[in-house]
Amino acid sequence: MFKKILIANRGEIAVRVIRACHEMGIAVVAVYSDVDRAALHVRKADEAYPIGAPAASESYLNIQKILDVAERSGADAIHPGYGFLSENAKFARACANAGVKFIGPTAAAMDAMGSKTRARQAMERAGVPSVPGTSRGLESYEQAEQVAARIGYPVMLKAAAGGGGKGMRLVHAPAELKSALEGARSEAERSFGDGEVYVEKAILNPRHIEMQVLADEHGNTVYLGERECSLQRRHQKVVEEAPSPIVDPEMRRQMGEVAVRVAQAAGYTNAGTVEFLVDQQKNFYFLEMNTRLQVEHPVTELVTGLDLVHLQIHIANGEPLPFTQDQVQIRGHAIECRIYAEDPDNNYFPSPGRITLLLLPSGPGIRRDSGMYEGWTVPMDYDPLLAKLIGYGTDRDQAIGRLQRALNEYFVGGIKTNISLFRRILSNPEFRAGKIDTGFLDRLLKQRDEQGDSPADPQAIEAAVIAAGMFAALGQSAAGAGERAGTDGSPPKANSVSKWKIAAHREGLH
Amino acid sequence: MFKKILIANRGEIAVRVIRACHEMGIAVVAVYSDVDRAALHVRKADEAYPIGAPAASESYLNIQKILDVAERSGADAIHPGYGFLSENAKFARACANAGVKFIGPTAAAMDAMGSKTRARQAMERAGVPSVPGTSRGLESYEQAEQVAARIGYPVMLKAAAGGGGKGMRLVHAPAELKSALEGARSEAERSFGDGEVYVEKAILNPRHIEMQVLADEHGNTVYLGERECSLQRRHQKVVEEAPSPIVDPEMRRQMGEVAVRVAQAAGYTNAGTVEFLVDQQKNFYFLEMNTRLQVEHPVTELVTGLDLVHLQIHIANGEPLPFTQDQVQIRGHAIECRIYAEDPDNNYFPSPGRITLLLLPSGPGIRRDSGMYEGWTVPMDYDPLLAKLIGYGTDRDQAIGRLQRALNEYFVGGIKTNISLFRRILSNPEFRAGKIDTGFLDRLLKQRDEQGDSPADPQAIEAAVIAAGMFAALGQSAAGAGERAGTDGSPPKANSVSKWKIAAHREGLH
Amino acid sequence: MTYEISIDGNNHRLDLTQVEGRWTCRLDGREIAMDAVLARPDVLSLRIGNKAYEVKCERVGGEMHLWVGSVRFAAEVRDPRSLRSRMRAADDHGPRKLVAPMPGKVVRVLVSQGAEVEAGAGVLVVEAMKMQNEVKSPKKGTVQKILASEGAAVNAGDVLAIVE
Amino acid sequence: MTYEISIDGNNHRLDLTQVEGRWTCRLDGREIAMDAVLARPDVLSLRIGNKAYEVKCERVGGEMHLWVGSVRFAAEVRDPRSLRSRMRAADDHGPRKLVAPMPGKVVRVLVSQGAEVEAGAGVLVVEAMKMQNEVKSPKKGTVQKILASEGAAVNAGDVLAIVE
Repeated sequence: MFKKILIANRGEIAVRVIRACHEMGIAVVAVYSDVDRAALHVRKADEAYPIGAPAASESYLNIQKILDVAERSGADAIHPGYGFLSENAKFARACANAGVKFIGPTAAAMDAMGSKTRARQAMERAGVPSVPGTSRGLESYEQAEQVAARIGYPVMLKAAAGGGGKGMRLVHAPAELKSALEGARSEAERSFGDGEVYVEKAILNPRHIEMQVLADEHGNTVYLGERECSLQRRHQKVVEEAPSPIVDPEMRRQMGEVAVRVAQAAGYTNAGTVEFLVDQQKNFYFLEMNTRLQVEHPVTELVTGLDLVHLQIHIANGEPLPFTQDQVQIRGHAIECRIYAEDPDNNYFPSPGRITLLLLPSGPGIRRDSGMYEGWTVPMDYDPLLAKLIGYGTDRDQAIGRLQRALNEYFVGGIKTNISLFRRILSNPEFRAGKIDTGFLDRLLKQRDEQGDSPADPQAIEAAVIAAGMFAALGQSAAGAGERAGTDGSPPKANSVSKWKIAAHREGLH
Repeated sequence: MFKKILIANRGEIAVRVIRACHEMGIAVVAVYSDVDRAALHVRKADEAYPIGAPAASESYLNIQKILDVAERSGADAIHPGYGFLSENAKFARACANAGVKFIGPTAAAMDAMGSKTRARQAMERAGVPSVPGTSRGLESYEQAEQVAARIGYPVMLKAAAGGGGKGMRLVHAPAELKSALEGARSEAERSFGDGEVYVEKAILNPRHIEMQVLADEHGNTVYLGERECSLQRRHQKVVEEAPSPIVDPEMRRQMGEVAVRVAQAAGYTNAGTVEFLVDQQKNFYFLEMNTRLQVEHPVTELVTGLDLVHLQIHIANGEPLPFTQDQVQIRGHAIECRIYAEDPDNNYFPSPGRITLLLLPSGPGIRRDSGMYEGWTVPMDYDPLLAKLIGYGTDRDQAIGRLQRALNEYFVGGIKTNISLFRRILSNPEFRAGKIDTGFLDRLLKQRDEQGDSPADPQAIEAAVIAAGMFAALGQSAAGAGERAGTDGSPPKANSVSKWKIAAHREGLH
Repeated sequence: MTYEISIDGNNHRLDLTQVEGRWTCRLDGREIAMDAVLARPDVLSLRIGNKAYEVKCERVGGEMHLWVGSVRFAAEVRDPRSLRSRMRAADDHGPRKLVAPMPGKVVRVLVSQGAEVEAGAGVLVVEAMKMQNEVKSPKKGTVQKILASEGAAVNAGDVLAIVE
Repeated sequence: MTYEISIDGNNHRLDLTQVEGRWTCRLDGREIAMDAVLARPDVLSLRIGNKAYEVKCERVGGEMHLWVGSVRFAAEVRDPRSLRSRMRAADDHGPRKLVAPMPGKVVRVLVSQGAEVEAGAGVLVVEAMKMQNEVKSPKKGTVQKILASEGAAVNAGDVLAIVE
């Protein structure tokens, strides 16, 4: 087994991988940029190396710096987490050349899946159903016109190198095609330095369902069931669950077997995810393969009872899978909420800053994977994902009930988060009925509903008024926590301070 | 379903039941003694009623006060938790008379199991194997002599009303019998106001294994698998796990079916636990039945995927069990550590006080059921159980690995806890091999090993010296947490304070 | 002492007096039996009669919100003397300040001092975590002051500009 | 500044100097490259060279212990001037104080002032959480002072008696 693993990442995923390593008795090397010295993953590591400026290109995306640390520290393997270098074939190759094991698929498998058009071609050969359209980049507007006419409108234009919705255009009618094609090409050029664009039949309000696969280096490949990922904003997943409310055992078997074929067609090893679009008739089409550990992997862990990161490490260590397909069982239901530093009062824009107070949920069926801690300052330089709250239950209703209970326990002070959004989602009748698609969240956010899940009753307002007064009266200086307010209400000093502050703000105006 | 449930308890179990109620959409009424106003269960409740002085007899054991609150609040059911009134038949009757549903077995079932001798008699009729001995109290020393001679030494004298090891005596030879009998009788008299004592064959270094049962009010009774509870100190459980390392499916089926027979013989309803002694040959003997939810119920929840408190409430609501015996499946392995406010440097005596800092473990496979929070003052009036840390894994090794990882994340400042004890237990080769019995912990504690699980290496000592200096240099006044020490090291003032304190202590001597 | 407290824009008058460690409380003139424990800074365990509430105080960039259970209220606490001026600042007449919605970097200033702007028109752009956020004018009027320059780092709540 | 630091009874000399926010550190004369962040009060993220440690400081009843990972050390920090007296107090000659091991109630005083006691002999009994705890004499000698009476509430670390 590996003696020492370098984790080329930060935030909650770095912490999650550190935990797995320590559980397996493996030492951990962390890397950090200048703004991450106080980050949780540095606190928890056995060794920690600074790798430069906050900009990812200077640090977490800098292959040379990371391989230097691997050499200096004597790490014998690297876990890339997700994002950053996790799907970078160049990095995987560089690791191989440096004699450090990359915990993930081979560079060749990444290349096969890296370009959506090349992936589509491979899948056609493997007989995997994908959305009708071109498997090659469009040579001309004329070709686009012909294909679109053939497969029928609406159609979707997509960048071959695409991701995160960049270089994508939905086209309802021939008239829109020309400008859409130009727009998609230039955006793809700008975003990925590659203007290749292809066309697909547009599936309206589809579900986004993905299948977890695991392949060892001895030719064994299994699927671990699906994840329902239809709740998205700006093409970013917000809530994921396993199993999907619409997938029955037979459909699971079919999708799973297709996913295994996809993985095998690419000579895939280690953990990977095959994404499908599912239409209203439950037809599923191959979308793409993510050649890394997914953010939402915990929901699969909870319903299968497995630890995917442990398994990734065992596989990378050359061990065969410790179980066969028929030993994999789905039990219960799990739902994940991605806690972001986002401001619900301001269109969910990022809200970095110092965490002044942190109340943490726990108890039955609650798992919390987090990269934050009270007193830490969330840097403004990276993705705003702070933590993941995952609820498990005997069935979907219990999982929802436990998550709502836990969300009410969760509180992050000093910055704004999207915690309240999940209360709205989980209490929404459509969601509770499992009626969700990729358009659900945008529709929900259009609805005017600022009061969380319960309406403001007069008693709650009364409580708010009195609490506001008590906070002012007790002040922040006051009270060894847990002491009786009655017995140590502090003089109005503390309060007046805040009053002066408000006043001062006002003064600023005149 | 019930609209409002009163929870006649405090601490982690009150919080755990509150969570279950809120997950099911049921309002919660908390009760609290004068020292518990700031307790976590009061914070989380929907209504909270003071019930008097800290002494349990004045508050949590006071049937009349609790029923008064039930009436004033309009609660339609009462959950007793464990301890306090949970196994009090008089209370169960009083609830029935007051028209409030007691969430637990009937008073009659409690009576049947309340006295160990009466329980033994019932079990004999039901053909349940119990340890050879008398099922009735000893009339005389002579009778004791005869029975002991018949079943053979060593024998155990036990108080019929016994519990917690009170009124128990181990007798190795006839010569010791007389004084032991007198001692047991007077201790039983003093502890329980009932001098009845019976004799049993002593099983040396047995395992303590218990079986969880669940019975609805329609005659359906199932078992949910066993818990291994052999790790005890002063007859108090410290670590529990499910499944037991020595129980195979066949033995589980046998114990389970006996447990179901026990429950049915007593006309038992709701959740209960049948305790067995198991000897080296894996023979198991009925010990007693606990007519309440057990402290260690979470390990069963994790390996079965069920929520026992939800099920208790559904059963009390008159619903039939939602599953049959053959649908119950054990998957994976779970281990619970009971976190006590105890001082390992002082023979594990209680250590109440103010919690000045709390670092909480989380992540994969970790469940935390807790009644404490940072800033709370642990009162000196009740049982020192603060929280339970439960680890789940695909197998026993993974569960142990995850627990050790989580124990290293867990830190409680301001008071002392037994957290370090679990590191020693989990890293002990005998424990890892599953070779445990009720004598294990006392043997372990005899061993001289103060350094936790890893030996003190020079680098750790170096780190300790430098850290001690940095803490002094930065002082406690210093540092918005997360800030660079380098950039806000405070003047030696803060430090000198602590120095003066030490000096002052010294002054006290002269 | 007496507080003017506005909850989601509605004003209330609260009198709190402490006698031998016990609080007496009058809300808009009504006497209310209550009892409170500050469990942690910004976390209050409140009993009104026998109803129990955990109230959390969210303070970000000068704003204050209260969470009563899972319901969130915008709150402002002030003493009566400053009430009038406050009311004026609040309504649509008079100057309005544009504040940074989050810590970040000012990447663009879209209008110059003295320019006329419509309500909802973008005035500056702030960037953080790879996302750009346009700060819009709350009213039609004249940009009286621009207080931040391009490239400047700002904190949540900082005043970036004032529209008169 | 300079500290005398004892870890599990072994003394070390530590010099810490701060130059422009950077710390330089000499341990028993050896220069050591280090870097530290106070993540929370009593929690230090420490780097020595590239080795990383999370060190937690446990302060209960006047005692101080440091957790380095999962290893615990008894620690004392003092300045050299008070070293001599400290050393004397530490050894077996001279008076020794008996301190309450936990907050609780003194339920029994077992010996009277002036009595002779053996090492390990019980002097008082403190009760908390339904458990009684005998406070024993650390040495053979005379009970010089009894500072707590039966029924008195005491805190962890309070001096209960002194044996000379």
